Amino acid sequence: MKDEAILEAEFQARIDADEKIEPKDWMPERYRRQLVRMMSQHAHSEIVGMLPEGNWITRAPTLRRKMALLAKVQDEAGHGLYLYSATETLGVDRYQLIRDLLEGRAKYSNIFNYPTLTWADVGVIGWFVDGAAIVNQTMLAKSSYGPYARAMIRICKEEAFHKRQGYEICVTLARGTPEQRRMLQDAINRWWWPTLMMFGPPDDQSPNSAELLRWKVKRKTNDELRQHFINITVPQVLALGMAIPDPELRYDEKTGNWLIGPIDWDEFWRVIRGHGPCNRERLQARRKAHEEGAWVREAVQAYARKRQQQAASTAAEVSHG
Amino acid sequence: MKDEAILEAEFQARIDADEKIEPKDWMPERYRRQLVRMMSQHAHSEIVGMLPEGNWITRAPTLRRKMALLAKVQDEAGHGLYLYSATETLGVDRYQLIRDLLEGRAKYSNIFNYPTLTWADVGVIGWFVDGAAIVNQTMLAKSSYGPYARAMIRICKEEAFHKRQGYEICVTLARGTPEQRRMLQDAINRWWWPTLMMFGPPDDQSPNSAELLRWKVKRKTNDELRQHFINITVPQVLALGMAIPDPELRYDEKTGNWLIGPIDWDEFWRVIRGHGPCNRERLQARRKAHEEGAWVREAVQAYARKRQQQAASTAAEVSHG
Amino acid sequence: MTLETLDAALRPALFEYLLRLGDDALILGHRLSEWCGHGPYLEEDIALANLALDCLGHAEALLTLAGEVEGRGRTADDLAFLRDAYDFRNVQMVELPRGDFAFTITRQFLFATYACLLYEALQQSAFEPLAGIAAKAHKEMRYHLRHSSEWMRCLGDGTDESHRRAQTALDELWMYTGELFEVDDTLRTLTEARIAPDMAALQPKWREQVEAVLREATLTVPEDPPYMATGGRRGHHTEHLGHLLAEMQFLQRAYPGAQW
Amino acid sequence: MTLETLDAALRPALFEYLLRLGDDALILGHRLSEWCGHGPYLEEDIALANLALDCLGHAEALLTLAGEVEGRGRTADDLAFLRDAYDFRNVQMVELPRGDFAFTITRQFLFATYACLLYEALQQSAFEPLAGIAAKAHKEMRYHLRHSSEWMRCLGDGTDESHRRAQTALDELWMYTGELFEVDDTLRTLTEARIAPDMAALQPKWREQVEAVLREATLTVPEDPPYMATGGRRGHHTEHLGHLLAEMQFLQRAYPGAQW
Repeated sequence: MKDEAILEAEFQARIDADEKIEPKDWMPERYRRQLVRMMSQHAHSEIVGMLPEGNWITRAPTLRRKMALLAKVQDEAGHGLYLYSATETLGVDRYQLIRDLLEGRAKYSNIFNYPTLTWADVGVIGWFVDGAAIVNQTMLAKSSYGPYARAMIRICKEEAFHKRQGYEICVTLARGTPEQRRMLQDAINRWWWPTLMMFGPPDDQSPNSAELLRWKVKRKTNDELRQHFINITVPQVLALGMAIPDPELRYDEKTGNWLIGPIDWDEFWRVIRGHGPCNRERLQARRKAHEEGAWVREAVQAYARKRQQQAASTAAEVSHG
Repeated sequence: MKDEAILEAEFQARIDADEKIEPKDWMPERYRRQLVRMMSQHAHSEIVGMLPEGNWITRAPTLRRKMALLAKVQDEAGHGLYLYSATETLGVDRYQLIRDLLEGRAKYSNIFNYPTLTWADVGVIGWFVDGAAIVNQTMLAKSSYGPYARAMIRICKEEAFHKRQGYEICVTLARGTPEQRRMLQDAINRWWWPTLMMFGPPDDQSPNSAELLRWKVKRKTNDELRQHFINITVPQVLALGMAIPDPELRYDEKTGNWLIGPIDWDEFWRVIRGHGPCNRERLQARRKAHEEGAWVREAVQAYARKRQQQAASTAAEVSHG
Repeated sequence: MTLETLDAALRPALFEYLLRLGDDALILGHRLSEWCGHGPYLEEDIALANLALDCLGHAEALLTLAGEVEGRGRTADDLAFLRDAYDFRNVQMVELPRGDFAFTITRQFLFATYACLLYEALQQSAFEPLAGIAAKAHKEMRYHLRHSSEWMRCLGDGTDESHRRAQTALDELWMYTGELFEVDDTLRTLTEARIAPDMAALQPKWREQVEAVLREATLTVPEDPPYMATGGRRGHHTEHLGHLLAEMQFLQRAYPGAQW
Repeated sequence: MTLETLDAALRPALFEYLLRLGDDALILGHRLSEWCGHGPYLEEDIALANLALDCLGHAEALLTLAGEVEGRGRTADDLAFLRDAYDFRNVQMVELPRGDFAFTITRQFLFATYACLLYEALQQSAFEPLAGIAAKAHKEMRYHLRHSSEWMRCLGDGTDESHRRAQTALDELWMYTGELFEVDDTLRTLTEARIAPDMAALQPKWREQVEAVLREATLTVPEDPPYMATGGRRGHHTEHLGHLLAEMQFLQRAYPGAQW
């Protein structure tokens, strides 16, 4: 076995040459662990993310919106499945990952620890949250780990469609009755700051950033991605005649950036540590579905075993027949 | 011990002299069983009867209606409690009666096996069903068995109040919008015939009637009570500009009775045998409440035992102290 | 026969019939959508969402057509979100709460077997727009039938627990199957006009297919009860529909006239 | 100070405050009413209905007064049945689903201890109509407190199962207790005008009474979490309130303008 340091140097050289690392290739243990962390968190986020939007499927105001929202939440389940399989390429088992989530050991994106209080929330989640996810995933699509990059490319396409649907809901509300405009502004006020937190802590406090950049798992820093999202979204909000809930927001001619007031990082770390409005309820809902489905999963296994035994015995008969 | 026949003759003499039979008095075993059957069925009807009206407490259209309906359903629980205790004077245990109900052995009034589909049903139940109950209970208030008669007198007062509330809801609907009038007519159409069945099978097919009349447990026959109810209610319905769902309904000048078309006794016997729209759901709801309350009842007993033990030990300390 | 050449005398009966098919699909789709995010495992969560989307798609097509036949300018959304319970025409089976997974699957199986036969026959409907909808719906319902039949065998012949739950669901749902094949004046009129199939003729096939799968699933076919639930086709439902509509219709009721 | 002599500048804050008290009573009363017919045994079914009736009575009085203070002709029913979730001002604790009996009792206990202290203090409110309501409400809340305190001792010191359920309910509800004593501009304005009591002064008494009963009940007082639920007083609720209102408000929403 080659010396660890040499292996690491060769690995870094492949990264610097923009090569994709594939499941069977050698990789530093830390590289594997970082990717398992990121990819499983991403998968968990897709699954838990089904709940806040799922809360409005039964109250969607038209048949078209009902079907579009149901299809969107279904897509998220698909993304979760896809990401769990991609994570399994790193030698971890999907059910172990899900157990970590259900037993509170694994993290998922903070944004889903906030409640969806009105139909406007469904629009703003599509517009802001999927918008932020796209900014993140477009970058991750160039990630050095092959399976993750490919997963991002596919998921990004569907997220773009989801974002357009969400934005379109918000345009309809903005052009609607005074109550609908008020409902939209209230949702923007509640989702703006938590969405900015989705990009993670500022660069100077981001524990993983340096290493992830070096290994080209990430190609841009949290603050760069955040700024990119802000620059896209602020003009869209103003174009709808809506306000951004940030008195210190201003446009910087020189850099072409929209500059924002301070982010409340205390709230960020508090919610991450499990003390947001819906942390307990999200996990309870996932656990309930898992526990109430146990007898179904057992039946599937028992039935499959019976089918195999029958197939084996008929095969035996045929061969002895 | 006096000879059975003499006891029975003395008993019949007391009945003929309009005396009240009290719990400690001698009574034929059949008299006791008939009363246990009637009184426990009446108690069960009050308890199961909470469910159809209870279905609308969370959707009552105004605060006053919500409070009035909640208070009414609460009264029915009170009637149930009162009747269970009255039945216990005949030497049966309340929990055994309830077990009989939950395990499908005991009967309750058929009318509660029909669903409450609209708010108008709440009004019509107060008006028709409580109205029929009052006609029945006014007669039972003169029943030969003391505890049952006294229970009827008290319950009758509250039922009269409930009937007025129900009728008042219907008057409001009758004077309301076209949809409200339509809602009321739809409810009258569904509840008219089942209410007439509340008085029991026609006299020529009523197994218990003769004996109950001889023992003055009942003072009038099923058909007499039914006709009395019809004569009161038909004019009220017509006065609201509503129709009775009976093409053969006509007024008989000579007798002053409103004559009705044939009652569908097949439906009556079918629902009694457990095959009405809500038979299964009513019992399931009662069983669910009972089972989910088991741990509460156990806690109450355990806590009471601990209090007694503590009281006993402190008493012991005091006396040895 | 198209919308234009439709005999005016048939419009009321046809409007009623399209409400029946449309409301069945709408309410069943709504109950199925309640599973989204709460399924026994991810793959089944996705499958149930597919079933719900198919149903809601049928509902939109059928209710749109119903509005056109009625001719009073009502859209599918008006019909879905602005009628009260007693104007709905779905069979009671589809409005029952979703219960556990066995209840939902058993309902799917009993209903999909019926819907497959119905839409297959409706492909030959004399009313062309309906025949068009039926052609697409039949393809989708065949998948629904395969999915739920496979699950019935799995639950029935899986573990003691899954067998018990499936049998309980079957016993509870059986009283709601009769309504699927009720024949009344509305249906007779449309059968004579060759717009709707003869339901009485479909019932034996339905029974045969259901019993075949139940046998493979080692489940017992319940006795036909003396009282088969009825009334849904005439606006008399269970106590569950009102609560479902209160949730489903809230936004259109609370913000009348708003566009969404 | 009466309605007539009320300083106009105080009206907005007073209207907000009356909505807070009225909505707390309305939503809690609604959740309690859901137990009717489903209690662990008859006597408790009746007791819970009494608690619900008291709350709904307070709600009607407080929301009527709120409408009068607002001066736009809104009745208690208009406020209860025609506002959407983000116009409601109740604390989040009261809107949570009723859960099991232990959850309902623990919520009653935590809320009644607060409401007893609040209404006791409000009897001295400078705004006479409010003081009048408080006098009656305080008497009733004293019974609520006795009822739920006795139950906490029984559940806490009953069986292992009842202890476990009570402790779980306490742990889940504790993050919702902070909001009861939040102080914001609205409250400061009214406290200065001697209309509302100083909530900060009531919290220690609340804590003391709660801990005393929990000790007798052999239950553990949970740690104060870093995040106490908040937002209800500003219209930011949990996902549960919208579903509750969809059911509660259906008839007034579906038949606008009708009299009931």
